[in-house]
Amino acid sequence: MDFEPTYTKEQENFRLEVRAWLTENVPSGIVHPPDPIDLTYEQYQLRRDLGRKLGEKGWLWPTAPVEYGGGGLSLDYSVVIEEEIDSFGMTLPPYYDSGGKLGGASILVWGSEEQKQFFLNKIFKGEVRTWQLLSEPEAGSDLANVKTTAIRDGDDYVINGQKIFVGSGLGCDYMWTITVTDTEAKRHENLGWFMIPADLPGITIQPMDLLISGGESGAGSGVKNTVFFDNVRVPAFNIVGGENQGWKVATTHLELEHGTGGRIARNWLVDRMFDYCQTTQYRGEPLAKDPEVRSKLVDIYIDAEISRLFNLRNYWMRHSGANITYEGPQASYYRKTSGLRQATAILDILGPVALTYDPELGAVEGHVEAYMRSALIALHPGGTTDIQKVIMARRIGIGREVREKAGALA
Amino acid sequence: MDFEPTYTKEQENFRLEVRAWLTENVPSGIVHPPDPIDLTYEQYQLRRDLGRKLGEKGWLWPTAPVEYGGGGLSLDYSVVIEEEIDSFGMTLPPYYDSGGKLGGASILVWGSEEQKQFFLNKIFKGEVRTWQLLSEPEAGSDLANVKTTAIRDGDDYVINGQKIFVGSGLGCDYMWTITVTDTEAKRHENLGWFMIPADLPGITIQPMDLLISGGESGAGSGVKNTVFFDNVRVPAFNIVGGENQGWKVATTHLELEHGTGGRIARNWLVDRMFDYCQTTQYRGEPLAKDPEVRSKLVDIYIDAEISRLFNLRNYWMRHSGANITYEGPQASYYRKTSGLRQATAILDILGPVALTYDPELGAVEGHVEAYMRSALIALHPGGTTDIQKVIMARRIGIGREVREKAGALA
Amino acid sequence: MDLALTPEQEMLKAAVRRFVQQEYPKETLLQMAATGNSCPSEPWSNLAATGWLGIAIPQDYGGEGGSLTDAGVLFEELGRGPVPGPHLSSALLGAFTVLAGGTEAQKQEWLPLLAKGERSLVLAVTEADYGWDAQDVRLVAAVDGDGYRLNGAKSYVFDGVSATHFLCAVRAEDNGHVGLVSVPANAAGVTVRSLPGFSWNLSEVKLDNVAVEKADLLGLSFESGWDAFQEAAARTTPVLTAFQVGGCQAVYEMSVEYSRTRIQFSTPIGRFQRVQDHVINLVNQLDAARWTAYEALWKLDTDRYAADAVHLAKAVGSEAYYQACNHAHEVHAGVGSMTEYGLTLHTTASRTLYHYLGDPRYHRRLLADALGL
Amino acid sequence: MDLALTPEQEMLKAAVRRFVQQEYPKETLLQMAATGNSCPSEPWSNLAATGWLGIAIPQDYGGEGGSLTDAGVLFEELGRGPVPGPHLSSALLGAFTVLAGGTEAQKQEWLPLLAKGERSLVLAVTEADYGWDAQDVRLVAAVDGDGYRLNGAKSYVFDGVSATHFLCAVRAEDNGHVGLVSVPANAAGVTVRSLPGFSWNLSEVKLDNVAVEKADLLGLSFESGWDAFQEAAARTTPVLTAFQVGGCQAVYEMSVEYSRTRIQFSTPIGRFQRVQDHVINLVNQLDAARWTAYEALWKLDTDRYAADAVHLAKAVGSEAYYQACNHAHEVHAGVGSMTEYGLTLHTTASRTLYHYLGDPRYHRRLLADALGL
Repeated sequence: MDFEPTYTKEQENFRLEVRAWLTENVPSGIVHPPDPIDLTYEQYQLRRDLGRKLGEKGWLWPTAPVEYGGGGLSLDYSVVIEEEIDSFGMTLPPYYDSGGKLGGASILVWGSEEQKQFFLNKIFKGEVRTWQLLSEPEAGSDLANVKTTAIRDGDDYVINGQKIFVGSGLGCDYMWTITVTDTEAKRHENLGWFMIPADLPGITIQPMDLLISGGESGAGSGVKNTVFFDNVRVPAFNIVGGENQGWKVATTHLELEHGTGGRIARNWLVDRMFDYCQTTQYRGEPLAKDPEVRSKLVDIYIDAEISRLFNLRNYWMRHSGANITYEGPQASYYRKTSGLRQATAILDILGPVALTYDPELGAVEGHVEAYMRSALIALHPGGTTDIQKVIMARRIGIGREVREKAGALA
Repeated sequence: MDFEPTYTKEQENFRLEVRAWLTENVPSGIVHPPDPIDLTYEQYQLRRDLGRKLGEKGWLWPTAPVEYGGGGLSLDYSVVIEEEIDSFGMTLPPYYDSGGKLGGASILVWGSEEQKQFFLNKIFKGEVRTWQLLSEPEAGSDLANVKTTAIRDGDDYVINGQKIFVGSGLGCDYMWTITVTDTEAKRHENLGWFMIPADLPGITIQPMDLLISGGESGAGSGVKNTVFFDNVRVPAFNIVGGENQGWKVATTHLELEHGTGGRIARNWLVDRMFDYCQTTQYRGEPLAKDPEVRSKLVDIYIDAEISRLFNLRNYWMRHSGANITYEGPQASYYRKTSGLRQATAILDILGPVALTYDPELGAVEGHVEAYMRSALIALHPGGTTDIQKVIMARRIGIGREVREKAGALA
Repeated sequence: MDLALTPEQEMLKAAVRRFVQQEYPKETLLQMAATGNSCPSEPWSNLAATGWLGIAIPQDYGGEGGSLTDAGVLFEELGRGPVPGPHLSSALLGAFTVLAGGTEAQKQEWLPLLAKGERSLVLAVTEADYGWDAQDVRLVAAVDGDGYRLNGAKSYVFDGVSATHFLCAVRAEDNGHVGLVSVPANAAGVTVRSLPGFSWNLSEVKLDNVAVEKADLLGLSFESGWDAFQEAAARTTPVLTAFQVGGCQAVYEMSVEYSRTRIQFSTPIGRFQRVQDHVINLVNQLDAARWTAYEALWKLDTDRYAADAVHLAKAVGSEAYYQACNHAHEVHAGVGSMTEYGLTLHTTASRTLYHYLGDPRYHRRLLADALGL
Repeated sequence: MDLALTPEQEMLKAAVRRFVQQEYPKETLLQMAATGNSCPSEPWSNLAATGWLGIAIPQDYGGEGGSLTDAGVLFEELGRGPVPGPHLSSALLGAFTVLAGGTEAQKQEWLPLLAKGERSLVLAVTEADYGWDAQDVRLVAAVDGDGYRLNGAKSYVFDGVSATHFLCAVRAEDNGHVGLVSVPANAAGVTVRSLPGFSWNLSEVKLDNVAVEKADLLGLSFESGWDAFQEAAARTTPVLTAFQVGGCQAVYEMSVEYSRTRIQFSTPIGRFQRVQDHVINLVNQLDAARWTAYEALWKLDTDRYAADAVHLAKAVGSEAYYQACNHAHEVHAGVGSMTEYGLTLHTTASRTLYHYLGDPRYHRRLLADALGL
């Protein structure tokens, strides 16, 4: 076994190249605020510019196929890039791009050659930012219950309906969305996915008022929106996987959303909490020396380590083509539930200090306060903890007659 | 509100009378061994004698109706008796009598006048010890799935089948058992309850080999048995509630088994653990002074207090005729799950000391070792933790269309 | 033994519930949360007019002279809102402190006004180094002529924004003793700012060379104030836990209702055992908080030894309200995160009340002491 | 990065699994548990004959010279039994201790015999005041001519009954230093008794004026033994957690199988979400134990800093095996409590291994130290 990528001389040189390039190209002032709801337009543009530059070099989607604008790099090279970008406190892409991550992967599996050429290049080169549109008032955990319709009309589809918990702040270029393509057909045989230009007439975006958006990565994606479709005409070219084939496509989409992608990023919050407790004096000694605090920091650390190992395992399984079953939702379930346990431990350690982002009193530049909200709300997006367990049980083979297969991944 | 029985002068005098009587009539050597599997025949006989004496005075079943051999006492008087017997480390009755407790209560509700006269007097006077017989290999959580049959043949029923997890050591006089009385009728309309003399020909009792019997009260009931019925002829007089009326009767039986009876007894294990940790030196200071041990003892205490209050509430609700819904299974669920949490805390506090009843090394005369086993196995008898939650949900009104009613209690 | 409320308490309970539904509907509470302005306000004036604020203040001092259990019934219903203060912080904790340590003149001056809600006297104890022990008090009181000069800051002051006066825990510059001094919120050198974030009515109070007179000191001796606060806190804490019980009750009813009416996979989600388990965990927290709270109130009302019960109640109640909200969010998923739905009002309140008058860690420690461990 | 086993390790895994199924079927394990006699026995002789016991002992000393990960693979499969010792306690911990602190002569004498299972050398460290630190060692070694006289008792000695020799932690009467001395189980004054109860192969070893020679002291100096034990324990601990992983794996497979085949309410119980959740909790424990264990083994095999990983692995592994058995009992309900079913073999083993070489409390404390807290 080997729990670390082993780097060849070439890869080590590559790391130096990446680090040098990032040092040169990551502008100051790009750093992520505690709650991305505060991400400024300028910061967002800096991140998009960086994305385009990474895209040119094939470093934005390192393992994606070259013919569609990806980097075509091997796992170990892509790990180098992710580690280096991570050390700058960022991810790939350096901005919220749910539709690119999940829509791109879905198109790789289910799109036509023309669609791959047309959409994937834009995505993998960082030319566009894409949101995914799934939930509706009547379709939360039950995604197949979506009511938004896309009805064929000549060479177009006409889309009507409402999507909620969509995207982030500051708009997008494309919308990756699931709709009903046949109002008569039965459940799971009536759906279709579309990649929709965000600037089509009839699309309205309205920010939602939430405790926090609760994306899984720390403080989440910032703003979430309600998106209304009012007779939006979309060319038939934009339907991916075909009319009424949407559920098939969804399995790929959901597989990734349910954590099978895996991650190798470190948990910055744990490092920050350790640092805070070691440097903050309480009653004349470092907070971390209090036996109860020590014990709770160990709780936090153990949960973070287990979560890291689950994500590392999934990352390896995905890229080594191992047979994945329950591991995706397991990592997602563990990340969600341990995140809330960690938030509780932090609340016990810090007291109300954890509840404010007041510059004088708040901890870790307000990251802790944002985490108190996001760790709770992050239980739901991308499949609630209950849904993760539903899928785990099916994959383990105790939920149904036949053991469920994982969704296809490219 | 008043969380304690308020005693009149008469009741205080009554307490003195009870205490004096017990001091005189509780023989030495009667004390409960850690695991009742070690209860000797002599100890059992001492307990039966005490039971009969209590029965004569109407103190064995203090609140049961006088006309059927009970004490006919009010709640506050019965509490006095329970508190006093509890202070002698015993319960009412002072021996395992599941069929008396649950069968008796069921007969009070569903028995004919003749049956009440015949059976209840024996039970309430302590003349007989009765076991309940419910589980079968195919009927664990799903009690309605019992396969044991009782087929009418002239003035008798002929019983065939097998019951498991039955009773205790040292035999019984009666068996309170549920059977199929109509092999054709559909589920819940095919059952009947019998009060069966244990000495009828065709009954075989075979001890089971278990980790421990896991009755809910501390170290449980000792031995559990498999009971085989081979063409056992029972007079029709012994069927309670009528042919195919068994499920109706079961609701009363299960209501009590699911904790609605309530309790006022203190948790002796907590007292013993506190005492042990305060008197046992570890590395030169009392074990209880270790910060982690202190914290775990507080965990144990809090769980015990919540369990005490749930049982106290149920005891009051039952005797004040309040409208009981989910409270019974809630107390049972909490008692079971907190019991296992407490066992884990004890294992953390004591280490392997908790795992042996070796006279030189074991803690609290082996009570702790027995508790390590019983706290785990006690999750299942009387309805598993899962079943308790099934019933809670129905009673809360989220499991089904209509909110389920609690079983009838006298 | 009788665990039922008295007929009078049942009537009070029903009256308060009607009042809260009428005066503090969800829209009002959301708007108060958004603006941070809950007092003065019309609903607040109407609440004060009921006389309920003085429920536990002796009749001799203009209160209703009710029991702590009566107060528990009142505040459980206010907790269902959750109705913002300054009620518990002033008319209970403030008044009990004056009652326990104030001079007769101070009682005569303060208690009737606090009972009527015409003044609010909010304890300002904790500072940047959050803690409820005397050793955590650093705010300096320097002797200055016949009075004192106060310099320092009080952080995480609950209901600070709506206070007319503060009762500040101060440390004497000369001998280091700790006492309580009353300071008008509008006194020169006092600045109050609300703390932004996932908190409920928390603020910081800065005192920059604030002049107070000897008469503003609570009680006759400098030290009498702190002991009075300790006694008042012990009596207020289980009423606070009753407020938390009301919060648990509200989110429990929300969750039962939602699980009965929300349809997914063509069935009410309450049919799914996992959803049921969230509700069951919630009701177990609710009932644990309820019975520990009311037993503590009963022990105090009947002058029994209550230290263990009080610490047990707050340790359990804080945990219960916090976890009850988490379970409710599991039941509601995305819908629960929408501000307009109202659940987050409780989620936010539960976080702040988790610590107010001591968090579970603090009370578990004191519980161990009370148990002789 | 490659988290797969090597082809050789896969072959070993398969071979050991076949061996355990053949030599240690449930009936054999139940009977060994009932009698407490697992060694000497025919299955044990056959296990010794495979040479696997010496898997991690250098080839120069008659072992296979495998990696700790190889040992992990072997012991994970033995853990599925769970196969009783003295394997890990002697051929790993005992051998590693001799390897780390023994003289060349002692290595030559002991290691080949331990590798072949012809002797078993079991560490006897803990006493009535259970603890794994040097300060907990009280057994007195008094100088007596050229040797020592040992007086005292060792409690909770794992695999004590099946040991041919003990390596006892002793405290020098004169200077209080702690060292290790080997004592034959049949030496005059040594009495071994098995401890009854909910424990797996735990025994007490009493030493009544037992005479040992200087040569029986491990290493050249009196102190060298204890450091050797520390080093050996660090290398053995993650292999022990791999054994716990095997136990988790076995009860997981039992539980999946039972939930698929047990019919209640006319459906396999695995259809009920609550039963599913027990299985899911179980597999989460299993995988947490698995990956923390193998990462620690990998760090040791590649000479990385491993203290944090080792303590993490044992804290997680002990908790995992303990809880995995609890979850399995929830799935099986009454059936799981029947001895003949076999689940209780694991339940019992999980309790004893929870503490062996340090329980979660102990390793969490050391983890905090390793993390610089």
